[in-house]
Amino acid sequence: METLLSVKNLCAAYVQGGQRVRVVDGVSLELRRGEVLGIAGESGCGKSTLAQVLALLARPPLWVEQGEFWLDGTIYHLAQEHRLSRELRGCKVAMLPQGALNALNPTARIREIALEVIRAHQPKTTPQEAYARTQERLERLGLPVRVLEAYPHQLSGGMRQRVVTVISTLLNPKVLIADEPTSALDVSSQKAVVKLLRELLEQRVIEGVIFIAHDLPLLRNVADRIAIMYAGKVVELGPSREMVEASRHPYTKALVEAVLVPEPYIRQRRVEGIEGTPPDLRAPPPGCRFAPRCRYAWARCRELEPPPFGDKERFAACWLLEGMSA
Amino acid sequence: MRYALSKAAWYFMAFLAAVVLNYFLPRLIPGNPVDTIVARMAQGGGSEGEARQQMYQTFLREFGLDRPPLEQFLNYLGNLLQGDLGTSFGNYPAKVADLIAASLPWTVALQLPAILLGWILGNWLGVLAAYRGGWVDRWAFLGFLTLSNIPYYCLAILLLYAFSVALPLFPSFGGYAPGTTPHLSLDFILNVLHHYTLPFLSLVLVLIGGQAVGMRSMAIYELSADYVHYLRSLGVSDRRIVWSIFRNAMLPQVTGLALAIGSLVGGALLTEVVFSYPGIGSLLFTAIRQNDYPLIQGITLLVTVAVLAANFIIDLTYGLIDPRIRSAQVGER
Amino acid sequence: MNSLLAQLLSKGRFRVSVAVLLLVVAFAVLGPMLDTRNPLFAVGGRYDPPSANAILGTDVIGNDVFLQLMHGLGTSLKIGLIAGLVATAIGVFIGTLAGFLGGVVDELLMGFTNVVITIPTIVILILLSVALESRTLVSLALIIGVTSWPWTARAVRAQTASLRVREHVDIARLSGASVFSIILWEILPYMFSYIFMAFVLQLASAILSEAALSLLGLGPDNTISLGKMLQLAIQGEAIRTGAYWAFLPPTLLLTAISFSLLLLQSSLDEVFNPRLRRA
Amino acid sequence: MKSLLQVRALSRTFGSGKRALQAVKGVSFDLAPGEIVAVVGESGSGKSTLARLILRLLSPTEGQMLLEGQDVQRIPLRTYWRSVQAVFQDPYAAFNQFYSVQRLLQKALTLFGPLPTQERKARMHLALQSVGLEPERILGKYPHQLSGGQRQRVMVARAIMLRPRLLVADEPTSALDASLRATVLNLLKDVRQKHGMSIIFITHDIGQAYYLSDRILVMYRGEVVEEGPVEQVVEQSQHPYTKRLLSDVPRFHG
Repeated sequence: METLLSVKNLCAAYVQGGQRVRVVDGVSLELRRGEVLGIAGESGCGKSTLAQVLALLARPPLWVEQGEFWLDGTIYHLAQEHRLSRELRGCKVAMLPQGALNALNPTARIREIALEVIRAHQPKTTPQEAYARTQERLERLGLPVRVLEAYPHQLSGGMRQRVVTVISTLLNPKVLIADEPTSALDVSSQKAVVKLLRELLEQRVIEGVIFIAHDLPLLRNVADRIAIMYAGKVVELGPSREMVEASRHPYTKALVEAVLVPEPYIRQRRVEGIEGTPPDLRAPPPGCRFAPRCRYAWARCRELEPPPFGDKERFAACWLLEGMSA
Repeated sequence: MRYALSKAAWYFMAFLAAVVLNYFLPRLIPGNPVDTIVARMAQGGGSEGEARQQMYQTFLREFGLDRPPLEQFLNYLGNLLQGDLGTSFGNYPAKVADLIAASLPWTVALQLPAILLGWILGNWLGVLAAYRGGWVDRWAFLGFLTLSNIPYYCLAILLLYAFSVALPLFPSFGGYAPGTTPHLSLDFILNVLHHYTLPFLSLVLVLIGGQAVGMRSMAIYELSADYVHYLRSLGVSDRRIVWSIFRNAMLPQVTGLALAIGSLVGGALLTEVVFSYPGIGSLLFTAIRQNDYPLIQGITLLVTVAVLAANFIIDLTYGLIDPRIRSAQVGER
Repeated sequence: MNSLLAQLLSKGRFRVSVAVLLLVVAFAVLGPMLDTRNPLFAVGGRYDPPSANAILGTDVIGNDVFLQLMHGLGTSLKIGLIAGLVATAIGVFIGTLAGFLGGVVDELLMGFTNVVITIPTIVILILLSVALESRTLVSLALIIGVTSWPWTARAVRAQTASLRVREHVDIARLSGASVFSIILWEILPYMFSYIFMAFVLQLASAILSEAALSLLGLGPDNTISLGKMLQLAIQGEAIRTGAYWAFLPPTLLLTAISFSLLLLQSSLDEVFNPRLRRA
Repeated sequence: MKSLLQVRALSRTFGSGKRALQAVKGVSFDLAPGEIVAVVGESGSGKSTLARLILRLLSPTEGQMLLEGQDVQRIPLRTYWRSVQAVFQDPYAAFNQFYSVQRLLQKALTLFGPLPTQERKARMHLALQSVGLEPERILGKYPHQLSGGQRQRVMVARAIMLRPRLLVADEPTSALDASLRATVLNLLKDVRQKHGMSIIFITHDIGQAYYLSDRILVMYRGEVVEEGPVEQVVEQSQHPYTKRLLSDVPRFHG
């Protein structure tokens, strides 16, 4: 399948008061046309920062140190192009943020916000045209048109998040970066947002989604492939089903084991969480970053950083896998 | 509707409280107030003999001291409703209402333009500074801060000394040249404007500073709001974003404007005192010096009513402007 | 805590304002100790210019301006301090009670506060001052304090109401803490920085209120204050006769106090509310 | 078996007139000693209001609660809170950031009136040890010096130190990372085992309810729409709302 977006060796750091904390450390990922790529990990693993960078939103104190960014065959050097053309944002890549209530200007009606977004890229659009386009989009996606006249606070949480999804995709961006778009929602609203995203992909409004979440069961259902991040690095990547059923990295395994879902196996045994906390990125441990919390870690893990084993479709970075062919 | 009614009720109570204060406080002076007042006035160099006697009778009647206390108060309320604020001690037998009516236009003409101009310029400069950032913002902010933090009467004193004494460019007192009578001619208008400049400047500068400081910090606060990040993430330009911020931040500022207009009468009494400019402030200044209680009461009542009315209008309209207020929350959490 | 102090000290605005305030206070406290003459006693003629006899000259009735400045400053600061403390205390008391108890108590207290807020302070000040037989420093300070608490009460109430629903308050209740102890130990510590800033504002506004009242002729009797110096100068036509030494010092001193207090407040505000800082 | 807590037709209305909102409507259920009951519902279902009613942090507009057969209205609050304690959602917000762990625990001990220093110390140590924390290292710490998991453990320690017969856990895991949730739930399981206390577990996550509890109450718009043993509710749910809720949960395996 064709590659829509890819990043190579991406590093990003927060720089404040002379201190540099690298929170995204050498990440390489590919998003294919028509695909949903899931990114998961505990809080503080760098997944939200990665979302900021991928959505071209890095601004001080967050600096992109290096990394190639290929979008639809064009290369952008993120580290140099700091003011990376605002024309790309919203048009080529768009962000779908978490808290829909705060993402919408509280004193503006939905149609005014839509107009603002359309005009940002097509300044000559009249309010009538913008209204008609938004209306048409809502209808096509099976959402009520009356939301256009509403203020954000008048919509329910689930509806608000779907409206934000529509606004983010108004300009048919190639890639949608969804940063925990459903974490604050009830399961039924979650499902509706996920359905909407699928709908948008099928209708070719957008061509790919990077879906960031801490919720593995949700990702298992939304994403085609899942990447697991730990302490700023991608530690395992593979097709969703395999990641859950046959994970290779001890961290992924522990995450999968800690999941609590209403499925019978859960009540038959004791589910264990992951002890300890992610490392302080101001002074990351040498070797494998998961080693201090890992049941299987031995001397080598604490000294040498494991490279990814496998191929670029299915890999995990753990010394246990050394010698295993993909 | 229930909201409007309950608001109206609270404001009516506030008004009553003000009237009661206004009525009773001067009566707290120990002894027979009329005796005390007339005696105090005499010290201030009042009139003599028969005129004094006549005054005494007038005030005895107005205060209605021979009646029971409740009746005195009702009597006062009755007069108030007819717009009768009593008779001035200092300028006997002038009516208080007439004195105020003669001074009010000067005050309004001085303050209303100053408030409007200060508000518009201040908000505009505040947003501009916040948007520009960098050294423009730093220096502009320092300037606004300086202007807004000088007590307005201190600025008035400094301006008066600098531009009419040390550097005699402008007249140092009055609303127009002494000896002339107000009439409609170019000469007279120019003369009035000449007198107007310094008091006006002293007000407008402080107002610009205050508005700009408030607007700037509100704009900066909004600049870090989530909805701003969202708009930015979709490629909306900073220029357009500043517009939305301006709109959002304007809401509280509009109420500020209404309040400023409401408190206009009592807001800058001292400007008039410093520049010996005709108006309510100078009137009050003289009234206090002459212990002219009916006049003081009249002025304070006027100031109160203006502020109450402005607040009431703000409360009623604010709900209409800001959609967030329209839907009040139900429940504890 | 230390990092807050370090942040404050790194701010030019904070350093300047604290330095000015320290100088002002030192002048008011040490001055009268070193020079014990009575400021209300004439030492020369009408508007004598500055000389060795009186370094800042004399005022309209021949008093030493420098001496008056020292004592007047003290009076103004005392009034500001008393009024600021009174206003802050009342505001915090009413605000926390209304915000914490909610319901009818809240409605009544806030209704009362709104009534007081809408009646202009200057009116109450004028009426009360007029009614008083004699105005002492303390009574004037109390009047100013009693009329200027409502803004503090309103803001404190809003803060309390938002703190009240926090879980640590529930935990304290579940540990059997009384309403009083919860307000004292669970609510007030979170508002400490805020209350301090409110006090700084009250202090500044009280000093200016005293000056404004004095300018209108309602200042404290039998003592000198910055406001009374200004009033004397204006009534005595010092400005128009060019006797700058009689009115410039109190004007500049008032400006400096007000300026540095508000500067202090704004620098505190930026440190305590990080969102006001520019990224 | 005699009930520990009986809830009878409990209701709570906020506001009045047109704006009135009935957050909890006529909820009744019984809780046996040593039982874990989960109250499951989406936001706005009234589950947190119910928790606050049971904790008596809020008074009901209607209805009655009996603790071991006694009307709770007759029990003084301080006595009641010796029997009924809570763990809340956000372990950071549940701490007063100005006070150390030691002070937090000591405040809770005042429910027992004056105790000798030795006794207080012993109880604090025991409680912290039983949630897997080292007392010497934890007591002097301030909340910002603890990790999220440690904070929630301290809150559990605080509750069990009082030896209550009922623990109300209001979304104790929703502010924690998924990797920590099982750990906290296991802690609650062990506490029940060791001290035999009952637990009311409030959650929006039917998966967690399924893992931890014996019985489930499903709440929808203030009412209990389904109630029963866990397996029954999850595997053979009756009410359409419960069915929808379960079908909306993403499948993890298979």
